[in-house]
Amino acid sequence: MDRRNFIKVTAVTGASATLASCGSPELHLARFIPEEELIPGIATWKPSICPLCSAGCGMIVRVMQGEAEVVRNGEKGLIQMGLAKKLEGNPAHPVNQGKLCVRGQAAIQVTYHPDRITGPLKRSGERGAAQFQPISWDQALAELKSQLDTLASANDQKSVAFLTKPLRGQRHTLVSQFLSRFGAPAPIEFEALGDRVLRRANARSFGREQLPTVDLGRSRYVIAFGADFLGTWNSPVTQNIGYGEMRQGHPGIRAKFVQVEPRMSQTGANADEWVPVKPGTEGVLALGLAHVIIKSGLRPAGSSRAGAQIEGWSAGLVSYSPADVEKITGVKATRIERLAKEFAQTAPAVAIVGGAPLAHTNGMFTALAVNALNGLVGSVGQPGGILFTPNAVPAQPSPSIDKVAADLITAPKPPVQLLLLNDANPVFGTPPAWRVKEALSKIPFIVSFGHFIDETSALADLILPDHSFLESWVDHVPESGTTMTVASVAPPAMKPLHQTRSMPDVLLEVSRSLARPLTPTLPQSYEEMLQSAFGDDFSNAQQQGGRWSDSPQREAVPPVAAANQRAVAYTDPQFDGSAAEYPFHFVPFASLTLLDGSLAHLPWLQEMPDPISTAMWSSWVEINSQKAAEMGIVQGDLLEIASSQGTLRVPAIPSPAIAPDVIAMPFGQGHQTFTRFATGRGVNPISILAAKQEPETGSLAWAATRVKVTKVGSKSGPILFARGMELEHRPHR
Amino acid sequence: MTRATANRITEDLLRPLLQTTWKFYAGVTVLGIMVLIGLSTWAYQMYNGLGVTGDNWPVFWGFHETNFVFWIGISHAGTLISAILRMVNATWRRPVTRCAEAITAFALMIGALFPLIHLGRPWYAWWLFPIPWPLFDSRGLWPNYRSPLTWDFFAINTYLTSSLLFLFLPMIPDFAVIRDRTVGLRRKIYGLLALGWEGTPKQWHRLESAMHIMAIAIIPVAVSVHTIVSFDFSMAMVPMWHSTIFGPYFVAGAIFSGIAALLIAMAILRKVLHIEQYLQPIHFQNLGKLLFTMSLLWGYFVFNERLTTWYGNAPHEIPALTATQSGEYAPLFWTMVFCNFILPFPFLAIRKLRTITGTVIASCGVVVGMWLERYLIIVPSLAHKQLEYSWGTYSPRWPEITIFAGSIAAMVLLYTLFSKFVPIISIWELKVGEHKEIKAAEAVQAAEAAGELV
Amino acid sequence: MKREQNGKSPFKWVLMLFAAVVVAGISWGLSQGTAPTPQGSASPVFTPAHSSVGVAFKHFFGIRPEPVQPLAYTHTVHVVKVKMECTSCHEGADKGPVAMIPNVTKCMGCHEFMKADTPVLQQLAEYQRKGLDIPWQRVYGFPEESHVRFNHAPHIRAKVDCVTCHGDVSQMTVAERVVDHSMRSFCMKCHFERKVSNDCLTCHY
Amino acid sequence: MTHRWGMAVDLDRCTGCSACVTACHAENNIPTVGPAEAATGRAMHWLRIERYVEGEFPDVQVKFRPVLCQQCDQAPCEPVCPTYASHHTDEGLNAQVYNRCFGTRYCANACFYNVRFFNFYNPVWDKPLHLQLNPDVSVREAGVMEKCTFCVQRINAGKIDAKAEQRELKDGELKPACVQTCTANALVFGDLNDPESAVSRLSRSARGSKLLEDMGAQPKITYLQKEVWHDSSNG
Repeated sequence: MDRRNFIKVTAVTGASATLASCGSPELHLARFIPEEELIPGIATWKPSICPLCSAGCGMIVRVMQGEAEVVRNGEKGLIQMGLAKKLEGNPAHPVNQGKLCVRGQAAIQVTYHPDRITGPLKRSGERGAAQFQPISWDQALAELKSQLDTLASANDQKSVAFLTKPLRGQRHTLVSQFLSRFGAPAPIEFEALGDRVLRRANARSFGREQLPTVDLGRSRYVIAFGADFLGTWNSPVTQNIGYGEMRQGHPGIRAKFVQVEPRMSQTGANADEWVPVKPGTEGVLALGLAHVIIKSGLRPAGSSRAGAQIEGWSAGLVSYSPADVEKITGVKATRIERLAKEFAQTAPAVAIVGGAPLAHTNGMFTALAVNALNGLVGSVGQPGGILFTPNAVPAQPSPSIDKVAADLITAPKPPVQLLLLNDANPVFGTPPAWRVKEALSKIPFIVSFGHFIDETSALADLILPDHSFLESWVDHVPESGTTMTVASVAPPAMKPLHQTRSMPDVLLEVSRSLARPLTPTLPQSYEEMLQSAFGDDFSNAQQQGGRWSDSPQREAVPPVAAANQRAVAYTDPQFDGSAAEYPFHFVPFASLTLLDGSLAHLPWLQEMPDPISTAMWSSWVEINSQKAAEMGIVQGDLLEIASSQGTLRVPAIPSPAIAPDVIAMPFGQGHQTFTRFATGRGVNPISILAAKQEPETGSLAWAATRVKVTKVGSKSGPILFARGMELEHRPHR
Repeated sequence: MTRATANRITEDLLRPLLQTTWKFYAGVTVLGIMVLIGLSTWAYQMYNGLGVTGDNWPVFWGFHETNFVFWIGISHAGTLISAILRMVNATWRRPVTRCAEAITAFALMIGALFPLIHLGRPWYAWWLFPIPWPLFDSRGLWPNYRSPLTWDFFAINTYLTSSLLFLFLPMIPDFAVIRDRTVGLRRKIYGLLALGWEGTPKQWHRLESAMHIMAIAIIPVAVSVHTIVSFDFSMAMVPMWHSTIFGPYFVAGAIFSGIAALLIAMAILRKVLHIEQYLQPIHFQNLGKLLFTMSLLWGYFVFNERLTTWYGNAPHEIPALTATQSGEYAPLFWTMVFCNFILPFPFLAIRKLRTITGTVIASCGVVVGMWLERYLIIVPSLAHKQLEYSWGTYSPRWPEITIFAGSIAAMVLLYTLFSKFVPIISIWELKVGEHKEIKAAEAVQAAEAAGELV
Repeated sequence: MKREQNGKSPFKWVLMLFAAVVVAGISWGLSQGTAPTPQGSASPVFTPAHSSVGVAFKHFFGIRPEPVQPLAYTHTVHVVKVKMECTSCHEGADKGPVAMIPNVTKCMGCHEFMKADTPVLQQLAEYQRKGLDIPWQRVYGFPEESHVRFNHAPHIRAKVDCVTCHGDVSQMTVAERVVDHSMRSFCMKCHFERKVSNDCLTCHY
Repeated sequence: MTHRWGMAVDLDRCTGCSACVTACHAENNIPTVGPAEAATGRAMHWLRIERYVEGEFPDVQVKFRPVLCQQCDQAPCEPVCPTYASHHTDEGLNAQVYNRCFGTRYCANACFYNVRFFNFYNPVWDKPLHLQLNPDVSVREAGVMEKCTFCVQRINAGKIDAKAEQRELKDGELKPACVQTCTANALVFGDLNDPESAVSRLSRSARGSKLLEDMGAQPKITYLQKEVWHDSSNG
C-alpha cells in the first residue's frame, strides 16, 4: 500500500482512537481580576514552616502564577493567582539546612487536597455521621460566640476545653492567653506517639524538659535504643544530615552505629550492628553497658551525675553484670562486654533512646538508664553528644486525654460543655479502652478548626476550617534539632484557595465580640501579635523565615534538677495478655510516610513504597521468617491478630529482620473517615492496643500489648508492593 | 481421456466459485462479527489507553507482541515452501502451492497489524515512513534506522509485497479461465485480473521465467524477515533474549508453525470444497515428513538455547531460565514441549500414523505449542531482568484475548473469501501436470485410487 | 442467472448486518471503560486527555480556530499612534517564559479617563465594574500535546524581533495568527541559521 | 565547554529516607496511579529506593540503593527507539521526547535498570491537586513513555540565567529535585567534564562503582559503596 493510503488509514485510526472522547464541552468560566500582579512563568520563593511534625523545619515555597477555579460573590470562575508549586528546605534555617523529608515534600498536598473543607460547616445529620451543611462565616462565628457567651453568663468558663495537636510559639501563647483570659483551663495537647516520657526523663536527668538534639555529625559511636531517628523520631531531617556527616563527613573517620530494637526499622537498616533485644529491656542493656564501663574503669573523669536517677548506680550497678543482663535482654554477655568497651573507648559516643522502648510500663526507667549511660561517658552537652536547644519553650504539661475521657464518662454533668478541636484526632489515636469517642460524644457542643473531616472532627457540631500553612501566618519554636536559639516565622505564601480563615484570627475575632470582653484584650490580629513578639527584626525575620542566633551556642547542662526524686529501679515491663495465651509481642511502629496516621490522606505518601517492606496503599504485619515458616505462613497470607482488646485481619510479610517473639505493624492506616485516599484503607493497630500506661507520665504504653496470631486466609491481596516482593535480594555491585 | 480429465479438473475447481451455499453466508457472517468485535476492542484499547491490557512495569510486552511473532511465523510456510518446491520442481507440490501462498499473504497482513495494535499512540505510526520534508512535515526526522522495529517495518512490507506478487502471478491464467466462463460483472472483474491473458506461448514463457525469478528471490527475503523479527528480541540485553541463536531459531520455528498451519488449512479445504482427489494423502505424507524434520530441528534449537544458558550460569540469565523451566511458567513450558515435540513425534515419525488425521493432530499441537513458545520467550524474560528488585509478573486481560480471537477469525475469513473467489488449487498447473508428465498422470490416477479408499 | 439471483439477495442483507455490527461494535467499544472525563470546570479531575473528538481530530490535523477577541483591541493605535512598546503591556516577554496578556486593571490604568467614553472602552469599564477580567483568547501558543516549553526571554535577548514570530502586529487592529509556528519550517529553521541547538530537549520536556 | 551531567550516590550516606522520591513526584508532575493500578505494578517512581536484605535472623544486613535513570553513555534504550523519541543529547543526557514517542515500549524493555515508565492511561489529578503541577514540565498523556530527566527543566533554566548574566555555571548551582532535598547529602549532581566538580571528585573515589557495570552501558551515575565497620578492639 502506498504512502497516501497509509496516511489516510492512520489518520482514520487516529480519528477513531479519539472518537469517543466526546464529552461535555468546556464551560466558559468568568475570569476575575487578579488581586496581585505576578509575571507568569517566573517563580518567586517565599518562606514557610513545615506543619507536619513538631520538628518545625523551615521551608521555601516556589510560588508561580496560575489559574485557579474560585468562587467570587457566588459566581464560579477563574482567577490568576500565585500558587505554591514546590516546597524545598530553607537553606538558611538552622534545623533542616535546606533539606526536607519525605513527608515535608508532600506537605503541599495538604493545601491542594480535593477533600479539604472549603468553608464553614454545620452538622446536619446524626453526630458522627459526618453530615454537614455549609453556612456563612457570620453565622458560624455567631454560633461560636453565643456558645462562649452562654457559658460565660453561667459562670461556667471552666467547661471550655481546647484539644489540640502540640502547639508551639505564638500560636500556643495565643491559645493559652485566650483560654486563661476567658477563664478556661490550659489547652489539652494530644499526640498519638508523644515523647512525654523522654521529656520527663530529661527533666529528671538533665533539668531540661525537652527532646534532645543529637550531635550525630561529630559523634564517632552511636547506640540507638529503638529511636527511629532517621525516619520519624524527634527531628529527622537534622538527624539525617548529621548521619551523613557521621558516615562520610570526616575523611578517614567513620563512626559506628549500633541499633538496639527487636524489629529492624528503616533506621536500624542503616546500622553497622543490629541488636535485637527483648521488648522493654532496653534500659537493662544500657545499664549492662554502664556496668562494664564502670567495672573496667573506662569511665572518663568529670562525667555528669545523670546516674543519680538510677537505683544502685553509686554502688556500681552490681545487679547488672553482663550475665544477668543476658538473662533479661537475651543479648550475649560477650557482646555486651564488647559493645561497652567500644562505646567507652570511641569518644565522642552517644546513646539515643526513643520510640517503642519508652512505650512500655517501665519506659521511664529505660529513658533514665540511657540518659545515665550518656552521662557516664560524658557525652551530655558535649560535641558529638546530646545537646539541648537553648531557651526553647519547654512543653507545657497538660492533662492526658484518657483522664479527660474518664471524667467525661463518669461525671453526671459533662465537665466539658464546649470543646474546641484543633487538628487532633484522639478518636483514631487512642486505644478503645479509653472510650474517647464515647466521651467526646457526651460533650454538648464541639467546634473543629481542622482542614479535613477525620474520626474526631466527624463528631463536631461546627467546623471553622483553618487556612492551610501556606495560606496563613505561621510561626514555630523548635524544641530540638539545633544548638541555636531559633524562632521561625513566615507570612502566607499564597492567597487562600477556599473560604477558610486562620484559626488564631478566628479566636481573636470572637474574643473581641464576646459579651464579656477579655481583659487584657488580645491583639487585633495574629500578624500583629507576631510583630510584637519579634519586635524590630520582624520584617527581616519574616523574609528569611525566622530569627536565629548567628553562631551555635552550647549551653552547659545544669546539674540534675530533680535530685530530690527517688531513684528508679528496673521493674519488668508489664504486658497486657499472658505469654501463654498471647505468644507474640505486638510492636507497632510509626510509618515513615503516614507517621501516626495523620498523613494518611496525602496520595503521594500513600503511594510511597515503605523502605523496608516496599508496600504501598496498605497495612501489613511483619513476622520473623523462620517463625512464619514454622506456622506455614507465606507472604500475603491473611493473618488474624488478636489481643485482649480486639482482632485485626492483615496480610503478613515474613522478614528476617524481626525477632521471633515479636510481630510489628505500621501505624497510619485504618481510618474510618479521613478523605478519599485514606478512608477504609488497611487497619489501625491502635484499635487492638491495651490501655497500659507509663505510670509517671500517664502516656500510653503502646508497645505493651501481647497478641496471638492465626492464619485465616492465603494470598489475601490487600497488600500492594512496589516491587522486590520477596525479602531475599542480594545487591549487585 | 486427458481432455475429459482436464475439463473435470476445471469443473471441480471452479465449483466453489460458481455456486454459493447458505453455509458460506453463515460462516462469513459469524467470522465477520468476530472480526468486528476484535476491531472494536482495538478501538476501545486506543481510546482508553494500553492500561486495558495486562502489560505493566516491567513486563511491557505481552499478548500483542506474542501474536505478532506468531502470525509472522505462520506466514512462513506458504511462500517459502512453494518457492523451494518450485525450485526443486517437486511435482506433488502443484495442488499445494496456492493455498500455501495464500496463508502467507493473509497471515502477514494480520501479523503486520499487531505492531500497530501494540502502539501507545497508533495514529502516529506513519512516522515509520521515511517521508522527505517538505513533502510532508515529518519534523525533519526520519525513522531511526538503528531500531530493529524499523527494520521490521521494512522487512515485513517487502515480504508482503513480494508474497502477494508471488501469489498473484500463477493466478493469472486461472483468472483467464474464470473470465471465459462467467458473464456480467464477474467477467469484467476477472477480466481485469487476468491482465488480458490469452495463453500465447510468449505469455507462458514470461510467466514461467517470472515465477522462477520470484522463487529464487523470495527465499532470502523470507529468511531475512523472521531473522529480523528475532532481532526485536536478540538486540536487547534482556536475559535469554540476547543470543545469537535467535535468528535461525525463529526462522525454523516460523517454518515449523507455518507448515502446521498449512496442513490444517489443506485438511479443512479438501473437506469443505470437496476436492479430496486433488489434495491427497501423499501431500499430507510429504508435508508431514517436512513437519517432522522441523520438529526435530526446533527441539534441537530449544535444547541448544536452554543448555548453553544453564551451563553458562550467568547470574542475570538463570532466573529467567528457571522461571520457565521449573518456576511459575513451567506448566506452559512443558505444555509447549509436549505440543511441539512429544505429541507430533509418533504421528509424524511412524509411517502408519502419518495419515491425514495424524498429521492434522500433530499440526494442531504444533500451532498451539509455537504460540506458547513466543509467549515464553517474551514474558518470563521481561519479568526477570537484571535487577532482582524490579521483577514482575504478567497476565493477559480480556481485550488482548478478544483481539487475538479476532485475528484468528480474520485469518479464517480472508481464507474463506479467497477460496470463494479464486480457485484454491492452480488449475493450469494441474493441467500442465496432466499433459506434460505421463508419470504425473499415473500418479494422479494412482492417487485417485487411493482417494477412493480414503 | 437464477443462481445469480438467489446468490445476490442474501449477500445484501449480510452486508447490512455487517454495517449494523460495525456501528454497534465500535460504539460499544468506545462507550466502555475508564475514560478520562474531559477538562473544564464541569469535571472534578484534571487530565491531559483530549476534551472531545473534535479537539482530538483538530490536533491530529493541526487545525486551530482563529481567536475571537471579546474586545476590539487595536494594536495599530497603541503601537503606531501612541508609540507604546510591546513590553509595556506584554511585560513578561523580556523577563521570562510567558509574554503575559494584560488584564483589565492594566488597560484601565490609562483608560480610566483616556477616551473613556468610546463604546469599546465602555465595554472595558463594564468588565472592571463587574470585577471581571477580560477573557482574551490566545492567538499563538502551543497545544499541550506538543510538549513545548517555550521561553520568550532568551529569544528577546538573542535580538529576535517580535515581528519575526508574531507578524507586524503594529499594522493589525485585533492581532491575527499570521505566522505558522511549525517546528520544522519555522522554529528549527531559525535555530539552524543562528547555530542554536536543535536538540529536541532544548524545547520539548 | 559543553557539560556532561552526572551524579554520584553515596550509599554510605543514604538512609533510605525516600525524601528524593516525593521530591521527584512534586517536581516532575509524576501522576499518582492509585491502589488499583499500583497493584498491577504501574506505580510511577522515576526514582526508587531499592531495598536489599541479606542474611537470616539475627545477622541481617539491609542495603538501600536509590535507582534512577543512569543516563548511560551507551544507553540501551536509545538505538531501539524507531522514532528517536529516546536519544542522546550533546550534554550526555538520555532525552525522552514525549511528543515524538508513540509508545512501542521497546526502550523500557531494553533498559536493564527498569527506570522507564509508561502512561498506560491518561493521568488524572483530582482537582485542585492539579494546581500544584509544575508549569516548567509538561504533563504526559496516555501512550507515552517517561523517565528521569535529571530535571532538565532546571538545567535549561540555569543555563539560560547564566547566559543572561554572561557567566559560567557554578558547580553545585544546578540541583535536580532529589539532590536538593537529599537529607543525608548522599546525592551529588554536577558536570563530569569539570574535573574539579564535586561529582567528578566523588566519581573517582575508590568506593565508586557503576550499577550493572558489566552490562557496558557506561552509566553516568556512580555509586559509592557502603563501608563496613572494622572492629577496632578485636581486629
